[in-house]
Amino acid sequence: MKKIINNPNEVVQDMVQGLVAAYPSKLKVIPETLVIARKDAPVEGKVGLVSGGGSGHEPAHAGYIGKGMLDCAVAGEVFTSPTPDQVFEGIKAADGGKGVFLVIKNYTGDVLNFEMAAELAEAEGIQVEKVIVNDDVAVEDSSFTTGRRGIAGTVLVHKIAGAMAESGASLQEVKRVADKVVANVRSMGMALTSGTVPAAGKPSFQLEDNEMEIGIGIHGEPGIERKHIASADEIATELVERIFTDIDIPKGQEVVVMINGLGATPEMELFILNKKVQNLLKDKGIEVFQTFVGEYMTSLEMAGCSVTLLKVDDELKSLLQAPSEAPAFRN
Amino acid sequence: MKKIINNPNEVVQDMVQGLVAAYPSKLKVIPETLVIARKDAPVEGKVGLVSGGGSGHEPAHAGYIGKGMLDCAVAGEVFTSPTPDQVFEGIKAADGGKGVFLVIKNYTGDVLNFEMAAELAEAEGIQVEKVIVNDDVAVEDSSFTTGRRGIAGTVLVHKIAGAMAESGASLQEVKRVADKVVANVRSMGMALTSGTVPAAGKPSFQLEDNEMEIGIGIHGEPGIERKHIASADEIATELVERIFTDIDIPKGQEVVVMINGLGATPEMELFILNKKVQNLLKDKGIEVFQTFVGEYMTSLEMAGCSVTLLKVDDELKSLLQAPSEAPAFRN
Amino acid sequence: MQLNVTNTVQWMQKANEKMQTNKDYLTTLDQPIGDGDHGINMARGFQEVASKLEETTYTNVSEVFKDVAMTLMSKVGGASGPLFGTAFLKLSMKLKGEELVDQTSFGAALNEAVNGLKQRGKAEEGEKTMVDMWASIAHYFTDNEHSTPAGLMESADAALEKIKAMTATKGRAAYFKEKTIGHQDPGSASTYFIFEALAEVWKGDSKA
Amino acid sequence: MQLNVTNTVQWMQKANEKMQTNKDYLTTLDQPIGDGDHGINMARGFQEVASKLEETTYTNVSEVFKDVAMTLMSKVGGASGPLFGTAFLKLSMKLKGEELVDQTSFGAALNEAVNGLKQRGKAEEGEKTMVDMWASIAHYFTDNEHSTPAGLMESADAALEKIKAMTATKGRAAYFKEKTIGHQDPGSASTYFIFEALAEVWKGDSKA
Ligand SMILES: Nc1ncnc2c1ncn2[C@@H]1O[C@H](COP(=O)(O)OP(=O)(O)O)[C@@H](O)[C@H]1O
Ligand SMILES: Nc1ncnc2c1ncn2[C@@H]1O[C@H](COP(=O)(O)OP(=O)(O)O)[C@@H](O)[C@H]1O
Ligand SMILES: [Mg+2]
Ligand SMILES: [Mg+2]
Ligand SMILES: [Mg+2]
Ligand SMILES: [Mg+2]
Repeated sequence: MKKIINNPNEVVQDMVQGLVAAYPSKLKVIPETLVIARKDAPVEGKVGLVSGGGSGHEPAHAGYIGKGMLDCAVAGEVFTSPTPDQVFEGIKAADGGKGVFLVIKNYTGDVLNFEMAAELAEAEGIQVEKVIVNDDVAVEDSSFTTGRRGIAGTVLVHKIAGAMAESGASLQEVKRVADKVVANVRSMGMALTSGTVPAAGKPSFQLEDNEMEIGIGIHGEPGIERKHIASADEIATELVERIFTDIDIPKGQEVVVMINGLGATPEMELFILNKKVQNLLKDKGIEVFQTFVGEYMTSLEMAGCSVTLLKVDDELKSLLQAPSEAPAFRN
Repeated sequence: MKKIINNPNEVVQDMVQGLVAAYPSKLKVIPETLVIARKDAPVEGKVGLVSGGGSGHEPAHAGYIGKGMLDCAVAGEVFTSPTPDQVFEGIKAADGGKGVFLVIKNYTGDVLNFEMAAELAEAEGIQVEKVIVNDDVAVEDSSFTTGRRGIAGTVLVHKIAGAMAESGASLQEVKRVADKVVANVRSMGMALTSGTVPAAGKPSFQLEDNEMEIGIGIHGEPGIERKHIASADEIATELVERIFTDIDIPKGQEVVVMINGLGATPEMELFILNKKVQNLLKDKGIEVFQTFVGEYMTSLEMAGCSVTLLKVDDELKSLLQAPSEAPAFRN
Repeated sequence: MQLNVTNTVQWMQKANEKMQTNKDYLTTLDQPIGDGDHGINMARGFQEVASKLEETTYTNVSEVFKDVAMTLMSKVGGASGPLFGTAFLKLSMKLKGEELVDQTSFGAALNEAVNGLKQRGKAEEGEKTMVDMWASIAHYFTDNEHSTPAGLMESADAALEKIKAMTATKGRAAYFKEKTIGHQDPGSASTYFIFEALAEVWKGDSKA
Repeated sequence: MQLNVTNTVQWMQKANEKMQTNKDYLTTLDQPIGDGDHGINMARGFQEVASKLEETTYTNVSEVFKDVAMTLMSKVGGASGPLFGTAFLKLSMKLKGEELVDQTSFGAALNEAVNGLKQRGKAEEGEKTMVDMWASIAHYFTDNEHSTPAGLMESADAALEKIKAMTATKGRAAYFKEKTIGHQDPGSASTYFIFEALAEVWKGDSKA
């Protein structure tokens, strides 16, 4: 394992301190927690937005804190959901009296811990609502199983729900648009190499030199198929077609595109992929409203990428374009 | 070599097209070139700012195009300076009648090609000035040799010269502030692994599993010392101390800090490094005006980082904080 | 069997030792069909449990389990944190007020723990999760009139074999579907170590 | 020796073949003491030269070198693009108006090329760059009354050995300082291949 770290068991603490030290005028850490909050949190009279999850997905989640996006992000250990008490601290720090909205990615651990935190908060009289993001079409959405995972689409939920909350909307209104995003966003990823959890010290899985895996999750969860590495155009086609199999995107529909790097993949490759994605969408008669290319939801130093498509209407478009001051999402 | 690409010899063309397709309202490509320009270039009555160099450093250089930063970026082949005719196209595309300013990193290839382009432009009556960025303290600054290299500090030159140009300043004024940045900016990098040039197909160099190299360049140029991998705190200390050996930064001086990832290093590690860098500066009585943490000047999928310090005065501070609409540098 | 404050604390300390010893093993189990953090999570959590019990004086078993529950809940994270937390919280609640815990009470408390796990995890038996191991342990104490350390381990070993052959349909392992067959469920393995610790303390404790 | 349009074009086509064959070799030379692109750069540039010469009809040698220069300048990039471009441009300028190029003219033109290189690259002889190889070639043609293909190669081989032993103080290799001793300079090696191509064409050409 080659990493720029100190003690592998203290990477999250070190990171949180280094993060707040980078943006001291924008962020603060809630003392004795791994909860990072807007410097001015709680914002009175605004619905508080709380997200979080395991660490190792940077800039998710703390990079999305700022006016127009999140109020708090709760950082768990690497790839491990934060605990209910920590999430509860985040809820309290975000609570400006108008209720708190939780953005949860659909993993058993995240759901359990955030739900328990919500119960603790409600017991203290804080109104809590939530959305469970499940954009990853690599996983079957069956009621008998855990269901689709939450991946890069989560960032668009942060943005849109955040803009809604910033506008002074009610908790129900925030939930309504968050649900709308979740209903309309789908993603699909692929990996060329695995990342290494610092405390584990070795790669989470191994791919051969000529192998890739389609449909991988952001914690190294397996995908649909492990196969011979293909060209960027073929990869783009496979990821986009998988999304179209899952969700109906009619001709003329406007979409937002996110080409997300998983950690080690250079931006050059993301742009090469984007070229083909845009051409595929054009061929299908889909209108691209806005494109995001970069590292939004990573998996440590995994090489690979994901493609996210979000169907947008006028409301989502205007919320998407509302200002954001989060370090990792400026527009 | 595991990469998301099509033909290894066409990665730059593919990338340029994918980049402009991502930001069609902000960027355009000058037909039949690898020159990317602001959608509204040339901006009448504004000094045009042109940068560029080999590809593989994304988001440098095209990511810094936008109101408040560059007018054009010229993309060479991977790690290979663009040719004079291409740079000349960039100069023409940026020329709004008030002269064109070139930001050149100090590599023989870049200097030669940009200087020949400047001669071509001057022959056509376009006024050209330039700055040669040489912030990398890993290299001795001797008049008998090639001198220090230009690395991540270049991004701060783009920002500050760009803000000056946007304010309507003259070519000489733009040159003055660019020279001021170059005189006050120093960087030092280190690597854990090498990147792979697509057309070469194999890593540029090999480091053992327990080795790192201090003082590495952004094209895999060698550093000062290859040694056993150290902790983040030790790495931070070595990089910062090397900078302090090269440039005098008195107690009470305000600086801008840039913690730059070289490609494969997760943001988590950059923040861990930043924690120590901030503490070291505090111990020295240096005031940090602003910190940037992220991937600003990469080297394909190299794992590693660089630290940049820029001594700022009131003029540089206000230019730094002026708005920028470049995709890769928002403030 | 009989649980009192002393041997319950011993049990938990022994469980911690096992988590530290088997940290890498549990992580290895979690790599092919999970995300490779289970050993790290459990070792971190039980280390904290051990410290907490070390520095606290207890007057009954229920209180011990309550602290175990709260510590696991706040230190483990992931799926297993709230689940183990819930299980021990249910033990604590069911055993409230009991001076000495006998086999009948313990069996009843384990049944409560299993119910709590099922509810929290929205899981049933047979889904290849820690529910299966907890359920088999509960069955052992409720179905056998005279429980013994050796009997407990025999039944736990058998459960481990059965679980290994299952297909996961809950938790992160569910993404691997049929590929989980033949792989051990990490949460069941850590549960096994917890009860192996009980068996060892119980065997060495004349009063138990 | 005597250069005319036909054998000059043949020379350049042969040089292209050598760049393609030695692409990986040149890149390998550029990896330990550079950035590993020299073979890629030269192969790309000479491929374009070959296409350009293929599709154009020339009336004199100077014009051929001019197109070679402009093509290398606009297709190679890096340090070597403007440098080879400059060298061939100087050959073209010096040979302007000459129908047939004899050894004396060619030697004088090579001297101009060396001066152009030195000026462009701000380099002197002995700095382990292509200047050293070009200078040694120029010396060969100016210092020997009767140049022969074999003699040219003998002197080029000797130059290669000398350059290999030098310490680089210009270009990207200068960062490696003393570590460059014993490594071949990629730009000198590609220059060698260019003149090896000349020697081969010359040997096979009764009129040359
Ligand atoms: N829905 C569930 N119900 C019961 N147990 C579960 C459930 N999901 C996961 N588990 C248990 O949790 C274990 C995984 O724990 P751990 O690796 O610490 O968490 P995570 O999966 O979040 O990384 C699994 O081996 C399984 O025994
Ligand atoms: N200042 C210079 N003067 C003359 N030749 C130089 C100079 N700098 C570099 N070279 C030549 O250029 C070669 C490197 O070319 P190339 O690898 O294509 O460019 P780059 O170094 O930009 O990657 C060197 O081997 C050397 O012969
Ligand atoms: Mg986990
Ligand atoms: Mg180069
Ligand atoms: Mg796990
Ligand atoms: Mg080179």
